[in-house]
Amino acid sequence: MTDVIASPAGALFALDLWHSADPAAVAAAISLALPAPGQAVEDERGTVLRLSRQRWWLLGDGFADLAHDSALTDHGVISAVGGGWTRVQMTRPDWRALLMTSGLIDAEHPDFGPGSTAISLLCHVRCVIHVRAAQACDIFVPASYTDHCLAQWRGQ
Amino acid sequence: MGAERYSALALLRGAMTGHRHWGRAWRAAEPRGPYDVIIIGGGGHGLATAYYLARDHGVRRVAVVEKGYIGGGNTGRNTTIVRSNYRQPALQRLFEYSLKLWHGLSDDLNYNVMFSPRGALFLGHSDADMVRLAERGDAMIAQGLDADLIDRDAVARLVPLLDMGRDARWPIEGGLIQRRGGTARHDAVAWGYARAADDLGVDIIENCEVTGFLRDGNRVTGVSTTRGDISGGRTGICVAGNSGHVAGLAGLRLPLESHTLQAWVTEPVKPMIDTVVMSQTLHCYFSQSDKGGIVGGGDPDFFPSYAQRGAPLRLDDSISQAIALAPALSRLRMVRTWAGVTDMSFDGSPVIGETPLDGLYVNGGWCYGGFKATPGSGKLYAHLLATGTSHAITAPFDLARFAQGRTIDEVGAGPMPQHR
Amino acid sequence: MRSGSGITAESVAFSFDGTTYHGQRGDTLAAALIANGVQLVARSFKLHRPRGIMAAGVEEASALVTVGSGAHGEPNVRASDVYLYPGLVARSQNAWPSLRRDIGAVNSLAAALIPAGFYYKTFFGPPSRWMLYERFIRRAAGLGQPPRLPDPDHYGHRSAFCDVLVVGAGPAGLNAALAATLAGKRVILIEQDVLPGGTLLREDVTINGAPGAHWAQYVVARILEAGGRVLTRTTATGYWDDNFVTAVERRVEPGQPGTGEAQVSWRLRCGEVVLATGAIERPLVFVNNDLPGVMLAGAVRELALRHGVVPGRRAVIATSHDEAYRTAFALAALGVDIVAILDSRADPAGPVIAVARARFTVLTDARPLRAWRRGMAMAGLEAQVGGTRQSFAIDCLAMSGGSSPVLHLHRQAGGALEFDAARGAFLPGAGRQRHSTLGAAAGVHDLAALLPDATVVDPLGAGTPPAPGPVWRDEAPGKAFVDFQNDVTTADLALAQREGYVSVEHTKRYTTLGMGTDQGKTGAMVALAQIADLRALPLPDTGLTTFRAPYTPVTLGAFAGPMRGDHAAPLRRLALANAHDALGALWVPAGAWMRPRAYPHQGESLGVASLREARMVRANVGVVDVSSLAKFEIAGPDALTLVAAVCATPVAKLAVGRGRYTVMLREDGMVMDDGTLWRLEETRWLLTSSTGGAARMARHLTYVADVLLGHPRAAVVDLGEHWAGLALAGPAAAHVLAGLTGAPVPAHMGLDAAHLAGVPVRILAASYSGERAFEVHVRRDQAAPVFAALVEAARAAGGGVYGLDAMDHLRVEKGHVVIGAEADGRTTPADLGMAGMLRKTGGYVGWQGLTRPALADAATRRQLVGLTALDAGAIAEGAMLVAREGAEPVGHVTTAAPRVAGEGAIALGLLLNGAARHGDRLLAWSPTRHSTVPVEVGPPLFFDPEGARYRD
Amino acid sequence: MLLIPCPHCGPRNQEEFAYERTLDSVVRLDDAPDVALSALYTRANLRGDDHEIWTHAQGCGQWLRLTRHRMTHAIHSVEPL
Repeated sequence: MTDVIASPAGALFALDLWHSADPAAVAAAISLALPAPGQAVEDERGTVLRLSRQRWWLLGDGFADLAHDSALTDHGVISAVGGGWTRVQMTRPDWRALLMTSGLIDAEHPDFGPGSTAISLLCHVRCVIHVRAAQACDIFVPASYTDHCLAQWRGQ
Repeated sequence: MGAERYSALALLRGAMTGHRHWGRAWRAAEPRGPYDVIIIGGGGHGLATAYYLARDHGVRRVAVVEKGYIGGGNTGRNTTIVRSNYRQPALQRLFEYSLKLWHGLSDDLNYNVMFSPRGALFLGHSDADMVRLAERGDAMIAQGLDADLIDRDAVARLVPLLDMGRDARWPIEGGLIQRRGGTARHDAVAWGYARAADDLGVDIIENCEVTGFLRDGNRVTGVSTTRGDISGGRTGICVAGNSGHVAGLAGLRLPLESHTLQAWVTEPVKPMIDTVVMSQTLHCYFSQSDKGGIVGGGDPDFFPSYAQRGAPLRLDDSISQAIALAPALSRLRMVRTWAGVTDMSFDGSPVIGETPLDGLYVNGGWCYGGFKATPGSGKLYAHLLATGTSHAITAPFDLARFAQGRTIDEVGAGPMPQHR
Repeated sequence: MRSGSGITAESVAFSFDGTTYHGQRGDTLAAALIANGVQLVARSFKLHRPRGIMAAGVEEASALVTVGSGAHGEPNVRASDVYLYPGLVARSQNAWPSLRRDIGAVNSLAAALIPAGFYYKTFFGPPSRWMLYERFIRRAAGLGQPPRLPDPDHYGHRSAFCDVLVVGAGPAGLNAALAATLAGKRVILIEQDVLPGGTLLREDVTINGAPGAHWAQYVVARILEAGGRVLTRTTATGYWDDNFVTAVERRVEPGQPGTGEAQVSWRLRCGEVVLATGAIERPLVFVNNDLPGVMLAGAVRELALRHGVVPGRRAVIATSHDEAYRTAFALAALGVDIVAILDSRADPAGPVIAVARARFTVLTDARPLRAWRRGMAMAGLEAQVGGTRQSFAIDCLAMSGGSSPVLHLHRQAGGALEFDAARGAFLPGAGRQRHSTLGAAAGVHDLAALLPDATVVDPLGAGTPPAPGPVWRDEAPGKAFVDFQNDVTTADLALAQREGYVSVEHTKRYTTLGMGTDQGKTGAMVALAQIADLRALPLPDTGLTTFRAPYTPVTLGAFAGPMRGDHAAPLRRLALANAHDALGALWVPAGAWMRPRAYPHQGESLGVASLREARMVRANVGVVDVSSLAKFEIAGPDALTLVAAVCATPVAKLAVGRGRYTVMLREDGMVMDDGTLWRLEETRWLLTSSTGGAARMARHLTYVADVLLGHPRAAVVDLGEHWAGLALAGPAAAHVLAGLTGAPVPAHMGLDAAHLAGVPVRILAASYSGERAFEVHVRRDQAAPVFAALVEAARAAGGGVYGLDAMDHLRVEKGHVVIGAEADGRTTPADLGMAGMLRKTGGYVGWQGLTRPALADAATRRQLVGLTALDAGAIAEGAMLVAREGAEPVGHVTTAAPRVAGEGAIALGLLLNGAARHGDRLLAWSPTRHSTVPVEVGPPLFFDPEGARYRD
Repeated sequence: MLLIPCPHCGPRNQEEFAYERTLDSVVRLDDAPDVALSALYTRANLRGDDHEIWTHAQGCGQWLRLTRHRMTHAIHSVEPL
């Protein structure tokens, strides 16, 4: 099916802040909006997703320079992780129903709208979910599991 | 005492009289201390212990106190598999001692426990698996146990419903079979031991929950129960699943956690699987009961609980594995699932020995594999409770082994039960 | 028989035991069989008694048939729980040679010999003798024939979340679902029937001026309109912790071929759960109460009013309460001769009774004693009527011994029970989770009371609640059944009590009461009443067995859902899988991964290929894919603290740009994993560890960081998937690599960044093979050109690719341990000859565990040794190390290999006190493989002991 | 099937979490050997409330301290560690 498209995640960076760091202060220091739990924000450089208490994902070539931003070094660290993830773009109206066949997360919840992120098990694999629009959702799948997940999402 | 012997002839007589001549299989005993030995727990192990205490050691004043009905814990909740195909010598000796007793148990007890040595088969799914099975078999044979490493064709003949396709998710390369292993009727084991022990004068006291221990300094002198205090010479805890709780009543902390293990059974069908099929690589096992249901199980639930209640998705795993191995199982229907509470010990092996308190002994920590040990565990625990010293076979299973570095870790998974 | 009541529907052809019949769409198989006059449908489990249809729902205990042909066959289907479809093929089961003439019926003659638990009292002798008996017992037991072919059906999994789940679309459930919908809640309504309505489908009532079934359709439409979900033909089977409910939806009927998902397994997480699961009618206990023609009164009513089918021409209604009177009116309306209504009450009164008395013969203080048959179906009934006995020539008995609320899910959820003596039934008490019970499941049968906001017209609904039927006290000789499927009689219950199996669990397990496929849905309460009577106890004091999922039997395939075939468990694929395939890789499973084992040439065996590949590495150069190894970066000012806590070897002095072999221990001191530790920058480290231990190591690292060290300023980044890893090894490796990168290669245990095939890579100079070797780390998504360039350059240098087996041969020769083989979870660093590598100061995970005294007792520790075969034979991996065949093993062979450099066989092993036994001769004995090879014990190092080959 | 309220992700299914150990069985790196071995190898194993460490392993990875009842499975509190 052409509405489930898989590609390498490409320019994807993990931003880890120390437990002691204040995200708001860091955000100001490096001029980067750091979204709250369960959320993602987009700017001209790309997308920033919140993954956990101390981890954000930065998706986009524009973030590569941040790795060397001295303003960050006291607060955290950035690592390239994109080789390990496949970005599966679902651009079909029933993507929520599709997720409900593969996992136990409430993708049909009215609050789980565009800009939401979550990590959960889909097809028994830990995946990162990013709702991009009402009818578009990105699923980041650990690269080695790509075939396994796609086979189920493409109905094989 | 002096119960009528069971036999075909006695049944025939019953047929003439409407079976009105049968008496109670065991008395509904009232507590009447002091006892020489008090056994806490009326499961198979506790009842067997009582039986062998009375029969082999001449200890006549024995009480088995049971919080509910006998055989109501893990004795009546397991998947009835009997085998001794372990890798570690200490475990081989323990379970083989038991397996030998199984072979004569129905006659011993004059109660048909339906021990059916139909073979216990471990499947191998790769060359590496086959090496591990061979190693296990070699170790077994070296200890005088029976083991046969069999090839694909032999496995296919033994269990024709297995998917022998080379492209299966878990292809079957062969197996290791212990032909003297098999299954038994779990309830009958409890009832048979109860009847035989009762016949030797043992008091089996049901609906009698232990609520504390009677103490004289560091010595345990009996138990407090919901039916009053009962005093005794030696007291043996034999409540696998609840060992931590009962030992806790004496202020002890044991090297184990109570976890949940689930099992399932399908509707009965005509014979389709004649062997006990197990896969250690996959953590699933199944066999067919005499009634016709396929009985299966898999991994435990991996978190502490006394609830006898599992999580549903854990069942999906063992069932999907069973279907992958034997695709025809897919169309059978599950009629019941259930859960037991298992003592998960911190090396995967049982704990049998004295405790820091004088006169108090413990037998538990059987993880998910205690049923098969019932006769041996009972007989060896009886030895300990009668003599105050461990039998050579159970000596390695003492409580001190953990702190001393003598753990008996069959799978090498270390102390945490959820990694086992 | 089908009445000519004006019901017209599409005719559907089906067959039963080879005879073709016609039913109507919407019929259950049960209804269609009865419509065709088929009364004998099954044989019972133990006694092979003739059985017919008894119930109209999932409680049917007797009429089990096999439906479908070939791979689509499904045994033990309740005839009342399969809806007709064209071509439905049903067969009877547990009968031979035919249902009518079943040899197994001799069991009935021998019944006196085989009371409950008879098998515990006989069949003694050695196990072999029992197994002989068992063979016959097993064949006699079972019900249907098992499937033997792979299942052609597909099954799905679905999850759904809701504020309110309503189980049961009868009047109470519909009303609750409607109310929740109107309140703006997310609602899911599930119903096991194909149609919503529940009892509205079988009672002659109107709601708001229309038939009850129409109101049900209206409510469903409203729920759907509001965005709610209504699942029909879906059974809630399990109620688990935290309001998690599992349900199974049947999308095609049993035995029916279909293309999509045959069944869907739903996992529902619910804010609250409303249980409107209805009630199940109880049978009466009397002799031969199991005959074909004896049915539950509600079932008879459902057949009549829903399907227009009547099970006989002359009927008696036997009851203990008002509700069953409805059946008399329903049958009479279809022309059945109601011979009598037998009411066990002495003096029933009320409007329903009054209406009935006006039309029918109502006999009070009256109850059945004995039914008899002609051929295979009921022919008459003897009843006790006051002080006299009367006989009736009838072909149908509609009975009702009261009603049992369906509290299965309530109990699974941990809800309490309260006994209602008037109903002789348990009613739901307090729930432990967020659930409530409504309608007949809560003992409320009065429709008007259930639907206070609707205008209900139900002239026969004004009756008293269902009361229990009389206890059976052997008033007539013969078998009176309490569990129809398992042939448990009142005599069996009495025997169990006599023998002391008095706990209800003992009674159940001894007699098999309630252990059939119906799990005692109809019989359990009847049996409890009998037991209470035998023991002279109040019924609640008899105890109750545990309710366990599933509520009705569930196809195993539905549990597995999409977890079938290749997807029974996820399979992980290497980035370079296609490239390996193109090179002719032979694959081997390694946990969830598939990895190349060797690349055999045409006609080459695996063993030959692996040895060739290993020798190629010793002679020239080889490339192997090590991508599946775990890789973690640990970065931040406190990274050293974390690394030092996890690694048991010295780490602090490692220079930037250098690496070192390291081991990680469990808290008990055993080796958990090993790998290499690299200092990429002052505060950035790379730790590699084993493939199989990757998930464990990921968890361990964060546990140590977050729990033990309290969040040091160090991030743990799992890069196992990010980096593909390609090892290049051999005397020509440095030359080949330098040629590809155009730069000098790093020194042994050094690292460098480079470009290879135009792609940035990291080069780690570490050797596993004992040759000069490099691990090239490259982003997974850029690995293909790097691999291609490495392979091409290696080939040009006379080398090529090698697989896992060759890698294993090479490392055995060097004595490197593998997690799972030598480091088997029972070995300490000292056992593996690594004691000298440990940090003397402790401070790492596992140091305390290592202080345990027995671990220092070499005589009892199995220690790593090398083994050299003293004859030409290959050493069997896993073989026991013994002084002579049959002797107590003193160790075992952990990994065996052919010598790569030279000829002969070598191995690594774990041997008691092995470090002190170099020079000893033992046997590597494998009785399972009939192999015995004499070996000499030595150090675990067979090649290049000085390490000259891998150093610069 | 527990529903565990992850402080970061919200309520999630038990499937995503892994039980690690009881709080009293944590072995500190500087514990003396006898203290460490006692923590590692003994448990109160309460048939009631106990304090446990879990991780949201298949979610955000957060380590958690749960107070949970071993009979009812009721979770009384969840705090990030």
